[in-house]
Amino acid sequence: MPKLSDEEIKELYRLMVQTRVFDEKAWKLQRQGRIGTYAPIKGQEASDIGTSFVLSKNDWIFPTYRNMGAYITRGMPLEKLLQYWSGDERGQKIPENLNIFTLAIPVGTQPLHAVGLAWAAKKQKKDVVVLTYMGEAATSTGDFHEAMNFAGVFNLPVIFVVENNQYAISVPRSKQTKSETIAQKAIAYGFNGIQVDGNDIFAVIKATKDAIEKSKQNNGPSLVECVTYRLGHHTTADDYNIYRTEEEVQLWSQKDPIERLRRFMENKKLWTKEFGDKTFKEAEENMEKAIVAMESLSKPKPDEFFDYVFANQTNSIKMQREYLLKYLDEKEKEIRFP
Amino acid sequence: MPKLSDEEIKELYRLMVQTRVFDEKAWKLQRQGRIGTYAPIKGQEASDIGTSFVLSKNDWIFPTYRNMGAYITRGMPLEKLLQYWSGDERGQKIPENLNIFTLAIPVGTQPLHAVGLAWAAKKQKKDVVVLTYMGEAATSTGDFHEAMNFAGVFNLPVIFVVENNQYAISVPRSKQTKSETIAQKAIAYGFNGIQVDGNDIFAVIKATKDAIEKSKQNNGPSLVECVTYRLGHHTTADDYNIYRTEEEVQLWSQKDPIERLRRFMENKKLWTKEFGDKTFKEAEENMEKAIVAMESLSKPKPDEFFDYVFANQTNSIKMQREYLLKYLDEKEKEIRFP
Amino acid sequence: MSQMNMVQSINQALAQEMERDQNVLVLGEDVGVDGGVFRVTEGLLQKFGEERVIDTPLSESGIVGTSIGMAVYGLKPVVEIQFSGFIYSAFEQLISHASRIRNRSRGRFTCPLVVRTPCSWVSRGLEHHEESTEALFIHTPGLKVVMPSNPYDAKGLLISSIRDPDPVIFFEPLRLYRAFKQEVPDEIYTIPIGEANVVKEGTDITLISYGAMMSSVLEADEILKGNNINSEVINLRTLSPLDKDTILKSVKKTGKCVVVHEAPLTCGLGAEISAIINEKALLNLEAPVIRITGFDTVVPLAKLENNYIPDVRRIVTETKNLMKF
Amino acid sequence: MSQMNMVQSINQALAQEMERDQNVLVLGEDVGVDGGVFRVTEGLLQKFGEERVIDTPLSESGIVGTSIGMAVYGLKPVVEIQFSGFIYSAFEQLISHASRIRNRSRGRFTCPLVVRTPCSWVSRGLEHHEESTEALFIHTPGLKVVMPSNPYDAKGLLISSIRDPDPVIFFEPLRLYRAFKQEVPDEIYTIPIGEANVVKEGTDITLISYGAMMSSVLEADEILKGNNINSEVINLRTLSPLDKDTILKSVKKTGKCVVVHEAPLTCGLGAEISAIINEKALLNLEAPVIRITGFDTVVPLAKLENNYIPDVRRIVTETKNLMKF
Ligand SMILES: Cc1ncc(C[n+]2csc(CCOP(=O)(O)OP(=O)(O)O)c2C)c(N)n1
Ligand SMILES: Cc1ncc(C[n+]2csc(CCOP(=O)(O)OP(=O)(O)O)c2C)c(N)n1
Ligand SMILES: [Mg+2]
Ligand SMILES: [Mg+2]
Repeated sequence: MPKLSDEEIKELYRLMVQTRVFDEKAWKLQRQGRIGTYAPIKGQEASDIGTSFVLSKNDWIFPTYRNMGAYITRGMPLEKLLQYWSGDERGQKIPENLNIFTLAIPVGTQPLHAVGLAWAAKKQKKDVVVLTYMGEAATSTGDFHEAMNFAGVFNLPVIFVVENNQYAISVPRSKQTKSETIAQKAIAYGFNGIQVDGNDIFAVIKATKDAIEKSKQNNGPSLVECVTYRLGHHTTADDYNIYRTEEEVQLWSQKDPIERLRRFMENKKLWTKEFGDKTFKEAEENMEKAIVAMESLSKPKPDEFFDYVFANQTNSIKMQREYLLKYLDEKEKEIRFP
Repeated sequence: MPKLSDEEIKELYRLMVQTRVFDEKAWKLQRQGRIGTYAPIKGQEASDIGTSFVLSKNDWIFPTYRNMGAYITRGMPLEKLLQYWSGDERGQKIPENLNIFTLAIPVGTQPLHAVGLAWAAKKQKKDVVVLTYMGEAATSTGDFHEAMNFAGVFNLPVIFVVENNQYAISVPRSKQTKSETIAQKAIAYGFNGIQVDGNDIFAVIKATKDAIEKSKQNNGPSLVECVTYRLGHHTTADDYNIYRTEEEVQLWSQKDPIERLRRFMENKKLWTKEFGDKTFKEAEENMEKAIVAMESLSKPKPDEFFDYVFANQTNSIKMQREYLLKYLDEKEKEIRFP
Repeated sequence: MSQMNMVQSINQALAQEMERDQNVLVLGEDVGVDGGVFRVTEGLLQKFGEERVIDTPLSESGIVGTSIGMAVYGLKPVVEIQFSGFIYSAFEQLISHASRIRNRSRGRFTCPLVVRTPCSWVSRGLEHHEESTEALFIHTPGLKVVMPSNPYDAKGLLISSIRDPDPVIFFEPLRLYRAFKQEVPDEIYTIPIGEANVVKEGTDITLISYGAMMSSVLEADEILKGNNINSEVINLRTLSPLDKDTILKSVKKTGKCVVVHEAPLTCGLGAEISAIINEKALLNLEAPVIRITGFDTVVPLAKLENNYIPDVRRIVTETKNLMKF
Repeated sequence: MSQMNMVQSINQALAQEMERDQNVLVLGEDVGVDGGVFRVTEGLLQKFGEERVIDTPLSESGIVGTSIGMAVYGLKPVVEIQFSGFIYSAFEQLISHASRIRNRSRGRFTCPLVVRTPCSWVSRGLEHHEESTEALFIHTPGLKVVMPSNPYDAKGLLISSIRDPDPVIFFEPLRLYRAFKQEVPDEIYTIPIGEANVVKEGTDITLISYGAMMSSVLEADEILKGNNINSEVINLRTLSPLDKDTILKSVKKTGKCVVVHEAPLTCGLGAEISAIINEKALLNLEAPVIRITGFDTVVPLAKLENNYIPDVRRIVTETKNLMKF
């Protein structure tokens, strides 16, 4: 059991509830056509939040599409997350004061960036640990391998957090790799891997803290495998009934990490119904506010997607942009593609 | 010690000498401008030949640019090898009766093909084992990782032979990966890896035989790490004095695998000076014949490189080919690029 | 004959070819139990079993690389890459190996491989889920590139691709999957690779396109007809090798040409078509060949997606302008 | 001023930028102890130490991917990919990340990365050691593509690339490395990215090329001069973004244009240039824009290498033919 104050434990609970509320609400928003495709985190909150919670402000995280819990833990405004899922890239601009990297969709490709950033920080003698998230299927990619190998060779302060949620869309863990654990993959790169119960937030925190400690002492990278389960569908476009039984889902529902923490807190007299209700209600209010904020954002200007191709606009981009604006103006006689 | 008849041991010696003679002569041919860049195998003959020697005719090998010993062991005509190194792709057409795959230059990319072929053979219930060669640096590539993972998941009859010759051009093994051995990398994929003294041909044979046996019993892939040393330069374009000491090379010269086998045979009364001289002389004669054969080959027809773009020539390829032929004919007035 | 959408016609093509040829197999992420994230491979696992319908690890390079090995050994792998935006990690296997193994081995080894992959812009897509990078493959010697634009073409072209002795990249425009149905023969039929289809004859101008943009071009053509512009409309079907003869014949007749694609402008297929026309039909040209294409930017997410994709109005407007040149 | 070959001028550019800016670092296979397999990074390890001159594992994707992370954190990685034929495994990192991180993060993160890589045909090269795949990168939004054709340009363009706030693919034509020497200033200087160089003014025809083919074009120009053909010669220097203004201005003057590159024909940069001219200068054209390029095949090995590469005679002959159009 890692050392945590009562306030910290309550904060963990609050973050988990906030994440769950975000998740369930986002699902509904998609169903109502108010945001686009969404990938739920339900069931994995302990892995997500435990790992991010123990970082310092100057540490970095590299989340994927599924790590809403990590984002929330690190202080990302909820409306920015919603803005992204609503199909507005401006939501991907991380506020300057947060050390969160912008998520990327291609699975397994971001750990290399995390390793590179850790390398740069080390070169600059900054006191920084970098934590990069991925699902278990990401470990099948070539880029995962190269990232692990670089982290090992250059002894970098990186923590590879694998949320092994048992599935890659429909493909079960057993078909993803023959290695008995994901954790043992670290042996191939000459450093430690540890497997923890990813639904036990204290186990997650302990393993992450150890990894951070190790990195801070210049002892290089670690891999932390959090064994968990995705309770929801892969995304709003998926139907998990095609590839798994409801019994299996039910079984894992009983290990719901939020309920587990709640029971623990109840035993320790840290949780009362009142506290629970209040936490939940505040989370819902935060979410409602975020939805209002997101939905009252002005539309991006029509040519906004030309703004960030290069730092300095090239002639060709300039002409294409002008063409678009003219076209949207419906002065049809004049347009001619540049 | 694997079970080998005296004749087999003599054959191993003969193959090693033939490979050494090929290697040293090829080096000279390059220096004389009679062939192009060449990558010597000197020092690694035991790893190369031991692994290929124990295969059956229906098994397959996937060699790299450095595995001349494996090629020779599997019966590749010497003049075809020379033809390739002389810059004539026709040398890369493996004779129909040999199960050797055409080498590819991009490091680490071919193990996937080997895995795919093994997979196909398994599906067709063929009694085939596939052996794929690589240097230790190839294990740093993403494709190596994906090949190992597929081999594990689908339990395929593949043997990954890593000739750990201590260098990737100038980069030493210690900078290639932090894992203590290359063999242990197999743990990440849920199968066995073994490290052997790659200059001890009997150790190499034993490990390979065990791996073959395992594959034949449908127990899947293995990794065999042969610890050896490249005694020569990386290629004819390299100078190893820039990145390693002559002492180091000398140290490894004393472990020359051919000399080691010779001493063993001498103890067993399998080697006499007469036998040694004869073996060497025959190897030289074979090589001289191959050089003559290679140098008396007709030049490929000028448009030969259009022949194998597609099975059925497309219009565009046809026009480009005709253009070239017309151009070479020097009727300059008529040409116009298609 | 049945009314089918493109998902159904591709599914039927796969099933029929697998039925006909034991060596055809399907592999990729989620193609088995799940039947593909777009349900294109639905039912195949049940019909043909695990040995021929294979769920793979998440490894695009691994999928393509092992398929190369299988193709060399006589199988006919039909690979699914879940989105073309994820094909890049397999790029080396395609560009340095699949396309070259015949040449490298002087015909001893060959690589009859099909890579199916959804492409093109789709409404509300995530990043990397709506890419049009066909030009990268068209530029690569030794690859064939095919892109159907309706359920009928999809079936016939896919069957041809499976039977082709060389590697084929088979792009499936995502937004056509369920966009419309069409009469599709239940029997096996093929559509030749390398031949464009003159969808509609005309005299005033040649409109050339392929894939999902064909629908917009055909719609534009209807509007243009109302403006007394009689276009000839060409559906390329195969992007590499390109059917230059059909293109040139048409442009020599009409004297004007518009190429439409949603891929970025620079060095896209439109450039190649324009260059060919310039080289071989310059004297027939009565106006510049113009390209109506996506911009040289990343495809924006939902909020601005409509500003990226060439739409019917753009095609109509530009064509009308060009007619006045 | 010193007489330098291209290896020396690039080496000097690297050393001077590393001297000037602590954040510049060099990484790749064999760039450190070995000084690069072509000795381009020779002496840098000794001068700047292991923290800034880094020998990496054999992992092209790893090299580029980690460099992206470093660039995001404020460093200026100058990556060496040993041959451009081995860049493909890094393709996804370049195409899906380096080129897009500014856009994806709406400017919060940027990727000022330089990827140096030898390219182009070289006599007696092995397979993959003589590739010209610049079009793949030119087609990709968000990347800049530069290719020098002499020691002077190499230094100035490389320094500009290192200082550029966005990712630059810097192609170094292998056969120019030691082909000739030139006066190169010892001081730091820059050559702007995005601007072509009119190497020689002329009136009869515009010859456009870049990289190693420039030498052949200049040689051809000498011969053409003897045939009373006064060419205007343009060295593109930057391939993306393309300097359309310079191209169009020249073609509007001469009315004729030949584009020369050794990359394959189909969808190569020549196509784009031809299309631009067609679009914007059709009425000025007195003859088709022709492309003299490599074939749509793999570059053959030594025995047939001379048949692949466009040579001086081909340029002269085709240009003369075109003048008679
Ligand atoms: C390179 C790549 N291939 C395919 C996809 C499509 N895809 C999105 S998520 C996913 C499964 C990922 O599984 P895992 O890594 O375990 O993460 P999880 O979704 O379970 O959190 C797939 C195949 C992708 N995004 N990137
Ligand atoms: C993908 C790739 N990157 C770079 C190269 C250039 N290169 C050729 S051999 C080599 C070193 C390979 O080392 P190793 O795998 O240990 O094999 P060895 O040469 O020692 O036998 C390099 C970097 C290449 N051929 N392929
Ligand atoms: Mg998962
Ligand atoms: Mg080695």
